[in-house]
This record gives sequence, C-alpha cells and structure tokens, in this order.
Amino acid sequence: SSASGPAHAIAMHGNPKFGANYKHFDYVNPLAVKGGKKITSATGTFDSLNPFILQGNPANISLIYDSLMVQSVDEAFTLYCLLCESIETPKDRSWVEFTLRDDAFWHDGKKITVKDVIFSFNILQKKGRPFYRFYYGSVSNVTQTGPRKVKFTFSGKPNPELPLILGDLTILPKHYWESRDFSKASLDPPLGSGPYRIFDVKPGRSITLKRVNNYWGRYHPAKVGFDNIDIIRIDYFRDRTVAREAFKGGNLDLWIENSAKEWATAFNIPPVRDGHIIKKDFPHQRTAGMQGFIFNIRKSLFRDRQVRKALNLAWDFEWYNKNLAYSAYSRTDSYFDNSELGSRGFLSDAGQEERAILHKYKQYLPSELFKNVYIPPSTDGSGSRGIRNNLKKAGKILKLAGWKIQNGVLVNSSTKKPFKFEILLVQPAFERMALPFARNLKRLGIQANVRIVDSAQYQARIDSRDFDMIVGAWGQSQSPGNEQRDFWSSRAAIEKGSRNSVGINSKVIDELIELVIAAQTRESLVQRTRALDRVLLWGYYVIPHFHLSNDRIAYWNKFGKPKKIPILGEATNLSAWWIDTEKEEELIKRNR
Amino acid sequence: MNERNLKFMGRPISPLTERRLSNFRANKRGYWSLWIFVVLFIFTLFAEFISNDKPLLVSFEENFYYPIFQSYPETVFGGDFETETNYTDPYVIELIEKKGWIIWPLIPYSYDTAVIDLQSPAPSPPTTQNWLGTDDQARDVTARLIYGFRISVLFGFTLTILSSFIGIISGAIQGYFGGWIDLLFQRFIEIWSSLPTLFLLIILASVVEPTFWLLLGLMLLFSWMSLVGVVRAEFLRARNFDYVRAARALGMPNWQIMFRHVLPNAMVATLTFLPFITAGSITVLTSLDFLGFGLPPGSPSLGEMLKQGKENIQAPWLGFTAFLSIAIMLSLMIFIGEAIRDAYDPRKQIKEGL
Amino acid sequence: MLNYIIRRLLLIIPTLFGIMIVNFIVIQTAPGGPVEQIIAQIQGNAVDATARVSGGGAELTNNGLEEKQNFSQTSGFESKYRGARGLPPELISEIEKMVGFDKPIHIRFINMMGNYATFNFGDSFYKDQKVVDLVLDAMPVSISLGLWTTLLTYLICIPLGIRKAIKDGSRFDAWTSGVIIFGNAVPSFLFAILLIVIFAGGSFVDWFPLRGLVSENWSELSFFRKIIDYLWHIALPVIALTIGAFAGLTMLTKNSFLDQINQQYVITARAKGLTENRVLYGHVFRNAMLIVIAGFPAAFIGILFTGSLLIEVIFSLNGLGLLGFEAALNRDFPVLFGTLFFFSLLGLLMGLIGDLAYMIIDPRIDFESRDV
Amino acid sequence: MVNPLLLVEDLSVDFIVSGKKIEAVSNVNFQIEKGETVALVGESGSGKSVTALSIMQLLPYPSARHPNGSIIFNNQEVIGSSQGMMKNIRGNEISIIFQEPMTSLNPLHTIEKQINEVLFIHRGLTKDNAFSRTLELLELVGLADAKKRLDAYPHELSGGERQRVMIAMALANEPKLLIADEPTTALDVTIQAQILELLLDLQNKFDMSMLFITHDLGIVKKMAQKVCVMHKGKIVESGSISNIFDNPSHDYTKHLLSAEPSGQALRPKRGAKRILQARNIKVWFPIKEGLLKRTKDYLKAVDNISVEVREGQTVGVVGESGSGKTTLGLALLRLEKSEGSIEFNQQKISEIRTNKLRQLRREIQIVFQDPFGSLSPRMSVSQIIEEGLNIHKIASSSNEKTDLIVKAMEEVGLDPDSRYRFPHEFSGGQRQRIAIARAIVLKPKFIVLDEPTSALDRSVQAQIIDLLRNLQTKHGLGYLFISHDLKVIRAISDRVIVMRHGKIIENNTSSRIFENPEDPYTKSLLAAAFDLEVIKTNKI
Ligand SMILES: Nc1ncnc2c1ncn2[C@@H]1O[C@H](COP(=O)(O)OP(=O)(O)OP(=O)(O)O)[C@@H](O)[C@H]1O
Ligand SMILES: Nc1ncnc2c1ncn2[C@@H]1O[C@H](COP(=O)(O)OP(=O)(O)OP(=O)(O)O)[C@@H](O)[C@H]1O
Ligand SMILES: [Mg+2]
Ligand SMILES: [Mg+2]
Repeated sequence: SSASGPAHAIAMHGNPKFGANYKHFDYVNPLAVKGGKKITSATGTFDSLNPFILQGNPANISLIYDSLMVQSVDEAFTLYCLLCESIETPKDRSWVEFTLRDDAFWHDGKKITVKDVIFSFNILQKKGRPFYRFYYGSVSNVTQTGPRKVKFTFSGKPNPELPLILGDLTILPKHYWESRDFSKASLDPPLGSGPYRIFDVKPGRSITLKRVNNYWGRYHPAKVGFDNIDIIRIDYFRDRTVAREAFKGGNLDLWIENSAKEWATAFNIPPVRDGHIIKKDFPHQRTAGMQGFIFNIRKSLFRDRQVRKALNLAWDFEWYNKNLAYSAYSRTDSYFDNSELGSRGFLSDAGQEERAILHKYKQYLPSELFKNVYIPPSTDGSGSRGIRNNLKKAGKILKLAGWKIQNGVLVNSSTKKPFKFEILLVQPAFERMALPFARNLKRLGIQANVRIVDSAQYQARIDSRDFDMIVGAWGQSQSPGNEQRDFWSSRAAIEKGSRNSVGINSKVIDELIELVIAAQTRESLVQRTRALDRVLLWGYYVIPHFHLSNDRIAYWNKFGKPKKIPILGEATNLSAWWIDTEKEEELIKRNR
Repeated sequence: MNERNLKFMGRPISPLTERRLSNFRANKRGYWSLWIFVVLFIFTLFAEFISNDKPLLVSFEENFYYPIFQSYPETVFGGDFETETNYTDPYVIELIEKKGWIIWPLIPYSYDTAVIDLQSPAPSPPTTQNWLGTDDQARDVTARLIYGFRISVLFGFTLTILSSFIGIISGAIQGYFGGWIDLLFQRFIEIWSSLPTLFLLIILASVVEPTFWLLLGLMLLFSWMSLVGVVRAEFLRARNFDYVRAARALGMPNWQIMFRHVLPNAMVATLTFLPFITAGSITVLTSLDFLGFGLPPGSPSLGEMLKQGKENIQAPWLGFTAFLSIAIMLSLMIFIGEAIRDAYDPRKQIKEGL
Repeated sequence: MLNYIIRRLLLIIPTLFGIMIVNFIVIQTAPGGPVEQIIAQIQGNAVDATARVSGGGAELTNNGLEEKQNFSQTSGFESKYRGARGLPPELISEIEKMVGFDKPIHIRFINMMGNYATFNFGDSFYKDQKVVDLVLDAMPVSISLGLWTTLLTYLICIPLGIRKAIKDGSRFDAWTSGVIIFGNAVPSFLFAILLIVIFAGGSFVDWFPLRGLVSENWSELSFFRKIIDYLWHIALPVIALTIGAFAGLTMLTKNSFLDQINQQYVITARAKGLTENRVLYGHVFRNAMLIVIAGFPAAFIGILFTGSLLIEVIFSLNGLGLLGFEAALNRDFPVLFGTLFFFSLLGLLMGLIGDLAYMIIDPRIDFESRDV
Repeated sequence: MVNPLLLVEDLSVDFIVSGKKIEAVSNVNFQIEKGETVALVGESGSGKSVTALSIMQLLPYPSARHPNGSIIFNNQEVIGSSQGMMKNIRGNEISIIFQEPMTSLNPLHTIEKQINEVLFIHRGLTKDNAFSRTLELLELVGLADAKKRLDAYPHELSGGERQRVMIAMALANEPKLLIADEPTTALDVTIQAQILELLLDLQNKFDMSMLFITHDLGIVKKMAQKVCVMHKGKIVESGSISNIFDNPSHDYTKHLLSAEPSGQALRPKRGAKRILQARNIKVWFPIKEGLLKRTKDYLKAVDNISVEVREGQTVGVVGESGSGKTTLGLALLRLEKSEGSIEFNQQKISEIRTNKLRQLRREIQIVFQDPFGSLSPRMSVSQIIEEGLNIHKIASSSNEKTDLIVKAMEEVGLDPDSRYRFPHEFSGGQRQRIAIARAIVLKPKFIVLDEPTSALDRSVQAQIIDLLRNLQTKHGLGYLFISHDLKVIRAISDRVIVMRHGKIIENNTSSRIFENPEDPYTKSLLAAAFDLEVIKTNKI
C-alpha cells in the first residue's frame, strides 16, 4: 500500500513481500560461502568505465555501485531500501523522500550523504545519457530536507511509478566526480560503494571485479546471501560462437544461451554428458512482452482489421517451431504473456473490473472480443493440412474484405491493385520467420517481399514510418506503467520515434492506457492490463511470434545456488550463486 | 605446301589455331576441366528441369499438364486455391494421384522449397531424401546448390568478363601511353577506388531493392580496378620491347599494337587472376549478404550457403557443400586457365613424342 | 625522374581532396546518419555493427539478458521498457548539434578539411578518444596480421610458385595446385571458426588462445616469453588469413616464371654454368617478379586495413578493419573520415612507391608518354 | 693416342613443332683437338647453331631431341649428363658466344653484374677482384670508356657493344673450348680485327680450342685449321682449310666459295626526287645517376647529322660500333626521339602528328638490327608478315594475302611451309630474313636496313642483295643501308656515310670512299676490311 509513513520498502502495488524486519530475501542462501572466482563473458567490446553517458562503449560495472533501493526479483515490482534507511511518499505519490543510512560508505571510507544523492541525480540528468532526462523528467524539485533526508517533488500527471524509479537511482560519489569530467568516457576505475570494486581493466578484453571485504552493506538484509564470489571476471568476445567455444573449453564458467539452435546442438559434448557442465532450462515468470510481425496500419493496405486477421492465419508457427527452432518456443498469445498480466479465456470468465471496463466500450470493440477466446491461429505443424485450412479461412476473409484472385494474384476488387507489401528486417535471423510466411502468403495470391537493411537505414525508415511490416517487439515489465502510452497511444502514433510503430490510433486504447497507469492496486492493475491486452489482441495489430519462458543457462558444475528460483528467473539472481568448493575440487580433479 | 584444311563450323582453322588447340588438349588437366565445367554449367542452366518443386508432367483426369511451363491454379486439380498450385503439398499430391500421376524432376525441390516433413529440425543432415541435407530454413541443399551454382557462376563470369575487359583496357591505356594520361587516369582511379562501396550500397538499397543486375552493375563499378595495376605494369614494361617499336614502324595504330602485340605478351597476370576474380566475385556476393545488401533474401547463392555454414557449424554439410563447390569450381577454372596459358605459349614444350 | 616524383607528390594533394569530397558527399547522402544511429542506440534498437558478421542467431529480440547488461546500469531488468518514450525534439536537435549536424553540409566539409590541413582529425562521436589514438590503438593488431600474413604468403608462395613452374605439369604441380586452391576456396571466417573449434575450444583440443594479441599477464612476462606468447596468440588468426592467400600469388609466380623461363637470356645464364637455383633466383626472378614484387606494398596495405575484418571479429582483435567497419555502420564520421584520410594518404604514397619499384626492378620502365 | 677435346659423333637433332618433326641436324661428325680451331660454315638455317647448342646441352629440351649421336668432351659424354656436371662445364670449360647478343643478355642486370657472375661462380673471385677483371675484359674487347659503361643495362648499348659484352663474358674464365657463333657480326671491321686478334692470342696462351661459326670465309681462313661445311643439317664436307678452299668437292661448298657480294650499286636517275632529307638530327641520351636518376650528362649518340636519300639510291652507313648508326636509323623513322628536321617526300615528318605519320609508315620501312627482338614472340611468321598488309589494307582477300606472304618468303629464301612457326623456331639468319620479308611485302618507298645481312651466309646474302637491287630498279626504292660488311656496302651503296662518335666523318660517293678515302679512320676501316693482315701492323 502507499504507506503514508516512512517504510523500508515500496511496492508498485500492494505490499512488499518482505516485512520491515526481514533478515534476508528468501531466494538466497544466507549461509552461502564466500570466495572463489567466476569468469563470464560479454559480447562486443568496451572502452569506457562510465556507463552513464552516451559516449563510449561501457563495461558492465554495476556491481561497484549501490542504488538507493534494490529490486526484489521475486515480486512484480517492489524495491527495498539499501542506501536509504526508509522511504516515504504520500498516497498520491506526488513526491518521495528518502532517509539515508548512517553506515554507508564509499570505498575510500567517506560517508555516503544526501549531497551525493542530489549530485547523482543532477549530473545524470545534465550529463548522463539522454534517457535519464526524461526518465527523471517529472521531477520538478530535489531538496535536502534534513541531515539525512532528501526529497524529490514531482510535477505533471500523477505517476505512481516515479518514487520507484527514483529508488532505482544509482548514487555516485560527489567528492570524486567534482574534480573529474563526468561527460568524458574514461578507463580510470571510478570510485564506488558497492559490493565489488574494479580490480583490473584490460580495455576491450576483460574487466575483473573483486569483492570488497568490508563492504558496508554486507549484513544488510537486502544484500545478505548475495555477492558471494570473490573475483568476477568478464571477458569480452566479439563473436558469440567463439565465446561459446570458450565456455565449452572451460575458459568461462557460465553461459546464457540466446539461440535455440545452439542450445539444442552445440552442447553435445563430453563435459555435459559427464555432468561437469550443467545445461539447464530455468523457468521464469518474467512478462514476455510481444514480438511479432507488426503491421503498419497507417498504410491503406493494412487499415482493414479483417485483412490483418486474414494475414494472421498465414503464419505457421507450429511448423516453424518444430522444424526451425527445435521446438524451443511457446506461442505468444498475449501482449503480457508469461505473467498474470496477460488476458486469458473467455471474457465472461474474466475478472469483474476487466469485464466492466470492456463492456463500457462494447460499441467500439469487435464483437468477437466478447464471444471468443483469443487464440492465435494454430496448425498441426505438418506444413500441409493445418496451414491449408488456415489459408482457406484467410482466403474467405479476404474475399469478404473486398479482395479477389485474378490470374493467380490477389487484387483489390475495386482498385484492381495487387496485394503486395514488404517485410522490412534489420536482423538477418528473422529471415527464417519471414520467408516461410511470405511463401504461405503467395498461396493467397499475396506478394510479400522480404528486405534486410542496415540499422541506420532501418531506424530512418521506422522513424518516418516508411514500412509495411516489420518484426518488432515490445518488452513488458511486471508492472506496466506510462511506457504504455509510448507503445499504443494515438499521440505516440504521430510522434516521431515513438514505439507505436503500428500506428494504433484508438480512443478506447488511449483510455485503457490511462486506466492502467492510474491503477491503484495490483489487482486492479492486472485487470486493467488484461482489458488492454484483449483490445490489443483483437485489433490484430501484430502477428504474434513466440516467447521463451526459460532461462537457458549452462555452467561448469562448481556453483552452489539457492533452492528457490525467483519469479523473475534464475538469470536475474546469479549474484546469489556461490562457489561450491567441493564441486570445484572435483572439476579440477577431472582436468588433471 | 601440305595444307591440312581443317574446318570448324564452316570456317577454316588456321594451323596456328590448330597448334594452340593441340597445346590446349595436351594439357590434360585443363582439357578435362573444361569439359567438366561445361557439362556442370549446362546442367545447371537446366536447373528448372532437374531440381524443381513443380512436376515435369502431371496427368490428371486424362489431361496432361506442364507445371514448369505454365501455372495452373490448384482448383484445376480439385483443390482450394485459385493461386498457383503448390505441388509439394501432400494434400495436392494426394488429390492428383487419385485421378492421375506425376512425374517429378530428379530432385523434387526448388531452391526456395521448404521441406515440410523433416526428420529433425533444420538444418537437417543428409538423408536419402535430401542428399546434402537441408539448410537452416529447411530448404534442400542440393537444390540450392544447383541454383546457387548457376547464379554464382553467371554472376562471377559476367562480372569477371566485364570487369577484366574494362580493367585491361584502362590498364593498357595507362601503361602504354604513360605521361599525363597515366598520371591523370591513375588519380581518377585512386579517387574512384576510394568511393565508399558500402555507402553506395546503402544508398542504392534505400532506393531500390538490390537485384542480380543491379548488384552486378554496382560491383562492376569497382571490380574493374583490380586488374588495372598489373596490366599497367606489364604494359609499362612491354612498351619498351623492340617488337613494339617494330609494330610502330609498320604504322600500326596504337590500339592495335596494344592488343595484338603487347597484350598477348602481358597476359600472365591477367590470365592468372581471372579464375580468382571469378571466384572472388562469388564471395563478394557473400560479403554483401553478410551486410544485408546481397541478393534478395531467399535467393540461392553459394555465398549464402557459406554464410549459413558459418552460422551453423554444427551442420557441417552446409559449409562443406559450399566450400567444396567453390573449391572445385575454382580448381576447374584455374586448370582451364593454365591450359589456355599453355595454348598461347609459343614455347610450350609438348612432352609427347611422335 | 625527380620531376616525376615531385609531380606525383604534388598530385597527392588534389587527389586526397577529391577522395575526401567524393566520400563526404556519398556518405552524407546515405540514409541514416549519426543522429539516427544515436537515436537507435537510445531506444535500444541499434544492432551491434559486428552482429551482422558475427551473427547472433537469436530469434528473440527482447530475451537477451546480455543486451541489457550493456545498456542498463540500473539493477532491474525492465528499465529499458520503463524508459521507453518518444524522443522530444529538443533532444534530437541537441544530438544534431553534438555531431555537428546543425550546420549545412558544405560548412561541415570546409571545417573538416580545415582541421585536416592542420592535422587535427577530431574525436570520435561515440568514443571519447581522438581519431588518431583510435587508429594508433588499432595499429598493433593490424600490423601484426598484415605483416605476418604478407610475409608468410610471400615467403611460401614465391619458392612454391617457382618450383611449380619448373615442374609444370608434373604430379607435384598438380597436387600443390589442388592444395592451394582448396585453401583459397576455404572462406577465412569459416576456417577461423573451424580452427577455433578444433584447436581452441571445448569440443576438441584447447591448445591456442581464443582472443587477443597477447595474454592478460603479458607485461609480467620475460622478453623471451613475450615473444612466444605473441606468436602463440597470432598463430591461428594468421593461419586463417594466409590459407586463402597462397593460391593467387603462387599461381602468379608460377605463370610469370613460365613466361620467362624459355627466354634467350635464361639460356645465356645456363651457359654460364649457373646452378638451376641461381638461374631462377638470380636471373628469372627479377624479370618475372615485376608484378609480384611491385604489388607488395599494395598487398600489405590491403591486408592491413581491409582484409581481416572477420578475423578480427572472430578473434576479438581490435584492428583497423574492425575500426573502419564499425565507424561506417555506426556513422562515426570523424573516425570514418579520419581513417579514410589517413589510409588514402598511405595508399597514395604506397602507389608511388610501387611505381618507383617498377623502375628499380626494370630500368627500362619509365612513365613518360610515348608519342614517337 | 690422345683423345680429342671434343668428339661429336653421329649427332642428330630433331625439333617437334606442333606434332611435326623437323630434322635440324642429322648425323654430324667432327672433332676438335686441343688448341685447334674448327670452323663451321654453311647455309643459314643449316644447323650450325643447333649443333653448337647441343654441345652445351642448351637446346629447348624436350621439344628438341637427340635421336642419336654422342658428344664427348674431355672424355665425358655430354648428352644426357647430369645437371651438376653441365654446371661445371658450362661457362668454365666451354663458353659460348651466342649468335644474337642483342637478346641474349639479361635485360635487368648491368653488364658488370653479368660478367662478374661468371667469375664469381667458377673462380670464386671476390667482388674487388672480379671488378678489375671485368674491367680488364671489357677493355680487351675494345669497349670504349669501359669503366663508365659498367653500370649500363643492355638496352643502353649498341648491338656491337652488346656483342662485345657477350664475348667478354665468354672469355672471362679462359675456357678450354670456346664456341663462337658468329661472334663479330655486329662489329666494325677494326674492332673485329681486334677481337680476332684477341682470340688468337688467348688460343696461343691457353691452348684454347675453338668452334668457330661464321659466314665470313675470310675469317675462316684466318682463324681456323679445319672447316666443316654444313648444308641442310648435314656436314657435307670437312677438312683442312687449304683442302676445302682450294679443292672444294661438294657443290654447295663450291657455291659458297664463289658467292661474293657482287654487282654494281645502282645510281639514282638524274634528277631523282629526294625521298628523304634529314637535317641536323640530334639524339642525346641522358646519362642518369643516383637513386633519383638525375640527368648528369648526355651521351651524344647522334650529333647533328644530315642525310639525304634519293629515289633509287642506296646510302650506306658504316662506322665504328656504337657510333650511332642504329640510333640515326631509328631517329629518321621517328622511332627514337630526336631533334632536327626530317622530310619524307617533301613532307615534313619530324613534326607531323603520329596519326598522320602512321599512314606514311607504309612507305617507310625498317629492318631492325636485332631481328629476334623485333618479332612478336607470340605471333606466327605468317601473322607477322601479314600484319602490315592488314594495317595498310593492301590485299583484300585472304587468298591474296597468303599469296603475297608466300611470295615474300620465297623471295628472301624462306620455306613458305614454315610460316606457321613462331620466331624462336628459326635460325638467326632466317629470322633476319623474316624481318626483311616483313618490310618488303609492303612495297615501301624507303627502307632503313640495319645490318640486314649480318647473319646470312654469302650465298643467301647475295640473293638478298639481288632482291634489294631488283626492287630498287623496279620501284625506285631508297635505302639507308647500315652495315659493317664493307663488301656488301660496296656492292649496293651509291653513297656512303662514315660515322664515328655520333658524327659524320666522311660522306661521299661509294666509289670515292672505297677508292680514295680521306679520313684516317675510314682508311683504317678499309684496310682492315680488305686485308686482315693489317691488324697486325695497324692498330687503332
Ligand atoms: N626451337 C626450334 N624449333 C624448331 N625448329 C628450330 C628451332 N631452332 C632451330 N630450328 C630449325 O633448325 C634449323 C637449324 O637452325 P640453326 O639455328 O642451327 O641454323 P644456323 O645454321 O645457325 O643458321 P643461321 O646461320 O641462320 O644462324 C633451322 O631450319 C631452324 O628453322
Ligand atoms: N637507350 C639508350 N640509352 C643510353 N645510351 C644509348 C641508348 N641506346 C644507344 N645508346 C648509346 O648510343 C650509342 C650509339 O648506339 P647505336 O646503337 O646507335 O650504335 P650503332 O652505331 O648502331 O652500333 P653497332 O654497330 O654496334 O650496332 C652507343 O654508344 C650506345 O651505347
Ligand atoms: Mg645460327
Ligand atoms: Mg646498331
């Protein structure tokens, strides 16, 4: 609840899972052994240790910093105080006040103070990545309100997310940066306060972090059980294949796979068979968001919902998944899939608020929404009969929508223009989805050309909305908020560079978005989001792809890990892992 | 005079040509390579009849159909769609075979046919059905190889021929005339070669979709320069030879001296490089693919196959097929090139006795 | 002669100018400039330049945890989505100003050329480094690759080509042709991956390092160990680069030799009682090698800054190939034009050196016009 | 009994050209004793050079074969012997002076390097020692300013100079056997005398044997003890000098002995038009130095020379080797850059554009001193001769062209059947005739003939001279005839120019020059030419 007094934590909706006297999170092992060394990898390169600015290619050094609060990965969106002792915010969340701890120190022994907080906020806004500027754009005022108190006041529309966003603020040492230029990328290890400090930097190659022994927060409940490994080295590889080989060869300790194909084929090696490498799918409940073929409904071709519906029938997910993706994926059937936020089943079975909201807009919404369950078209995966039936259906829909076949080509009955469009891609990997799709469309008499362009050109075309169809995605958090405006609102539809690439321009959706943002409780948020989800789904704005509800992690068998997998998944909780010396010993024995 | 009046296509072959031919033939490797190459190429020219997802002949209800030549809507065979029949669909096959029969090409896939009934996810290994396996989009590698070979060879050849033509001419002009012509032309080439190909491609790609001919044209804009340097060098040297002076004394026009006297004696580098330029043009297509500026997605090319080979090292048949076919093609061309060299070498010493 | 050199040197100036202006125009007309690139980066849409060559293979855009590790500093995994919002126009104009796009194109060009004239090549848009430093940083890798590859190819190809010429048509000739042609047909990137999988990965043996030019602890090694370490590191990349380079040069050598080997002066040399090797290397060599040797500077330059992009990516080496490529795709204009300028200059000088090499190799060669 | 130094028994050589066998030498027998000189004379194309090359095993094997025969040198069989053995023999025990010095030197090595090399490998001399020896050799062969020329490349030397480099190279190691294949064809008589003297000298000193191939019977008489006469690949007659010269038995020998350049030079008709008039021709070659090749000085190859040739007139050019004759010839045809004015048929060609000049080229032809170099190596002879016809569109049908080609070849005494062969498959003399055929087939008005008969035996030579004269009579041709062979000059020239050091030192009618020379150099030249004894007394 939006507590009116100072609190140890803040949840977006509802109450924090862990009470004020919690000793540690339940997804860690408080007795985890400290020590050992872990080598992981990153793709690309780095030439900067300042990740807050636009310039440079920064290394991932988040572990050397603390933020005001930390997020629990076992909850939708709840932050627990770390640098702050308590957080206070009024019911309408129009401001937030943090009281800092007295016992937090920089690695150089200086105390972390309110000055540092204000400095961090200001400098990120002034010189940080442009993103911070609107991230913190609604903050109208920052003031020190006590020796250990700092208050952020918000302006504009109320946004219950803002206090949490500020809780996420990374605190930077003022005394350190005052004598340095924050806007310049640099490879000098900066001063931090977090559980690790930078031990060694080999520009572009690796960065080594070392655990701070007397880290001020080591007994802090939000830190107990975390940061167990003494030395963490991150090796940078330009090429993922090579990095994978490095892992397989024992040069890396842990590997998170992003390719279904590799996951299925690249790990058939002795260490995996012998159990020296554990290769495992860790289920998670992170909201999957939506990836799919996105229609640009600004184009007359796709303005007709029926046409979009028909095209939906032409993508054969099951065949793709079975034949090209090692059956690794699940079909996405919601914009908020893999979480409670996604709508499901008949509307009649849905929650009360969800039903009420949708019935209010009944006249503007397709009747199917009220009658049917949204299920993306599916096939038997044979590539033959199933898709044939779907295509037949699609053909009928198109005919009704005013299209007919002439000399084997689908043409508009009135304008006689052929049905022809372009699928614009930036990642070659999507070719594997787009080409089979285009082939199926051909049987409908539709000519779909697949184009791959470079990213700058892609961006230019997306920004100027000069495309028919792309493959795009909207990530979603556990707790949708005002980003939904950017995704679906009619204002965003005309805004340059917004994420409303579809061009959705619907009053209903605009209003639903506002409802989502204004939701007061988790329950209400869930219901409102589901309502929004339904409207989006039945609008056939995209041809949904698929998602993965596992983290694919492979690691050399030397880690101990907490028993519980948090909601947001094991991959978010790797810092709670520790080195199990016994197992490590065994590995070393094996290598001899 | 004991003229042996040999004729070729009605035209007499001069004894010199005959001598060259026999020199050519004497190089067994090159001679056979030529034959193999010609056979392969002609074979792939008829790719549509060898590897296609459309039958050669369909008999249905006592009527004959020729799907390769003509498009028949599925409704003809009692199916559902008014668009062209997809003959790979088991449903369609069933429909037809109920009332007729189908004669398939040797390989019942085209380059863009997805094999729908794979045993294992694509890229699937070679089987009796897919001799060289499938690629990562479930397309038959054999079919793609045949079509890819054709596209690549056509591309490579056209590009090589055109670019060496231009390259030789400009190198020859520079080297032969020297002076300001050379000086200015060289500067022009320097500026020209600095043109950012990548960006031109981006510009081009933003205006039109790259096609075979467009890419060919674009590559041609730059590829001709690869030969200029060596040809120029050879001409710079050869223009000092006495026989050039002799030709000049005969009143031979410069261009004739260049091409009748200097060029034949300055062909070493050119002839050596030609096969490599051809092979290179094939891989140029690949590098364009890498950048996403290649032939339209889905087009079969050896380069695309190589790229897949790289991305799917767990499926070695992909990289291997592409690599082997490029290697074999390159070998054939180099051997042919050697035989041509022999044919034009006046001092070629033929080993066979009488 | 001296005149010629002076003339050539002077011509470098307008040539360079021409190169710069042509490139400037073309690159600026290409759709998508640094502004779009930065916007794409802010929005998280940018695809890493090297992803195209290194191929991620990921089927999902928003699943990559790694992607965020780079982007998001904050602890949560969702900040990217939270931050998603349209870009205010002020920001765009700010970015434009940052990259100098608030001025018209001709002014930008004039400014740039003015700076170049004073050897000021500016700073990268994205990296806080001088272009000159970036280039210098990339030099060790490029020179290592370029030098060893060129040396190795020339040292192997020339003797091999000569042997092949002598044994033209023999079995030796046939099988070596086969080997080098196959080597040539192996795409270097595929071969590199293969080398890694076989010699430096988890699947077979693990004999060679995977990345970099030297070990992490290089600075602590003794001089001797340093050399070993260096060679150990460049072994695979150099092998991957050279394997394909043999064929062309070997065949060129062979054919040039065949062309010369029956000339009258070779008979004279034999008549002098020279050993076959001496005939070949002392007499035929220079006559046959005009192109081969004169091509050396260009070949070196070629490998130096274009030949090795993929190899650099695969072995995580930061060389000029990668630098240029990334600059091009990210539209990092200062780096792009700076490197272009630098290399054009180098290329022009090498061109001149190559031409002078012709003259030194063959004293009959000159560059005057022949109108007699 | 002591074995002869060289014993050639039953030697045959076949060439295989496009599958056909050409028998170049068949069953040749001869032997050379220590210190003896054997002369090999015979018709052009009779197999002399091939025989000589066989001894060195330098024929283009495997397209050349020895179906039978043996060559025993110093009791060792040479045919089919190992590389190692040949390496020791060549250049050390047997040296050869090639017939065509113009093409036989490595074009990219300085002459110093080329001579040094022989010394390095067989003598193991140090650089300094080799240097002084090289210098000494060059001075011995009469190369003026030898020290300065050490760094010269072959293309910077005149024909005679190159030949002398060749000779120096061959003599460097004082071989046991010297094979001299027409060693003096490009030399003026005085130098020739000097060289012959040198050879005799060496022979005396080191007991050197020689196989002397020449067309000049005077030289044979002077130098050799034995003569072998070759004809069509066979030795038709051999024996001591006196035997052969006094009692020739074979027809060909008789023919050879009787053939002397004869006949009277044609006088131009009175008031004949001037075909060519050149005034103040200058060709200065820059002498360059240093890495940057800055011009330091000039070599005045042709210095202010004026010539004129009338219709039907032959102007002979004689003079010291290296005196600028070839350069003058080239300059007149604008094949070498020059200063001064040149008029052809009242048309000033020294200034007209090259395009225009090209059309005139049909009328002005040249036979180069180095025929081998002037023939495109990848063209067959028929193509080479045909080329001019094509350029100037002389014959319309291909039959007509063939006829013209065949006729031209027959006229110069070549077998028309051989027209599909490449230049390198001919003998030196044959190549020379190809070059002549190429020039005359165009029916030009004016020809520069640069040593056109130097490689021809007297009989063929006579045939060529007659041919030239006939053409002259019929069509009123003008010739500029460069030669060292004063007999030939006398037989054909109406006027004679004597050159030395780039200048004309005497210019007069032929008869005046030959009967009444004024300049001392001319005198010595004539003396040397017509009386070889002079060399002993009158050295220059
Ligand atoms: N490489 C070759 N291939 C074919 N035939 C050749 C070759 N070399 C020489 N011949 C032929 O062999 C014959 C003898 O040639 P050779 O050079 O010995 O003549 P020669 O007596 O030296 O004549 P010349 O006095 O003209 O130099 C000639 O008819 C010539 O055509
Ligand atoms: N390209 C050149 N560069 C420098 N010097 C040259 C060049 N060509 C000729 N010469 C020199 O010019 C002089 C005249 O040469 P040219 O060839 O005209 O002599 P030549 O009278 O024909 O002699 P020969 O009778 O020996 O053929 C010679 O000393 C020669 O070394
Ligand atoms: Mg001869
Ligand atoms: Mg001369």
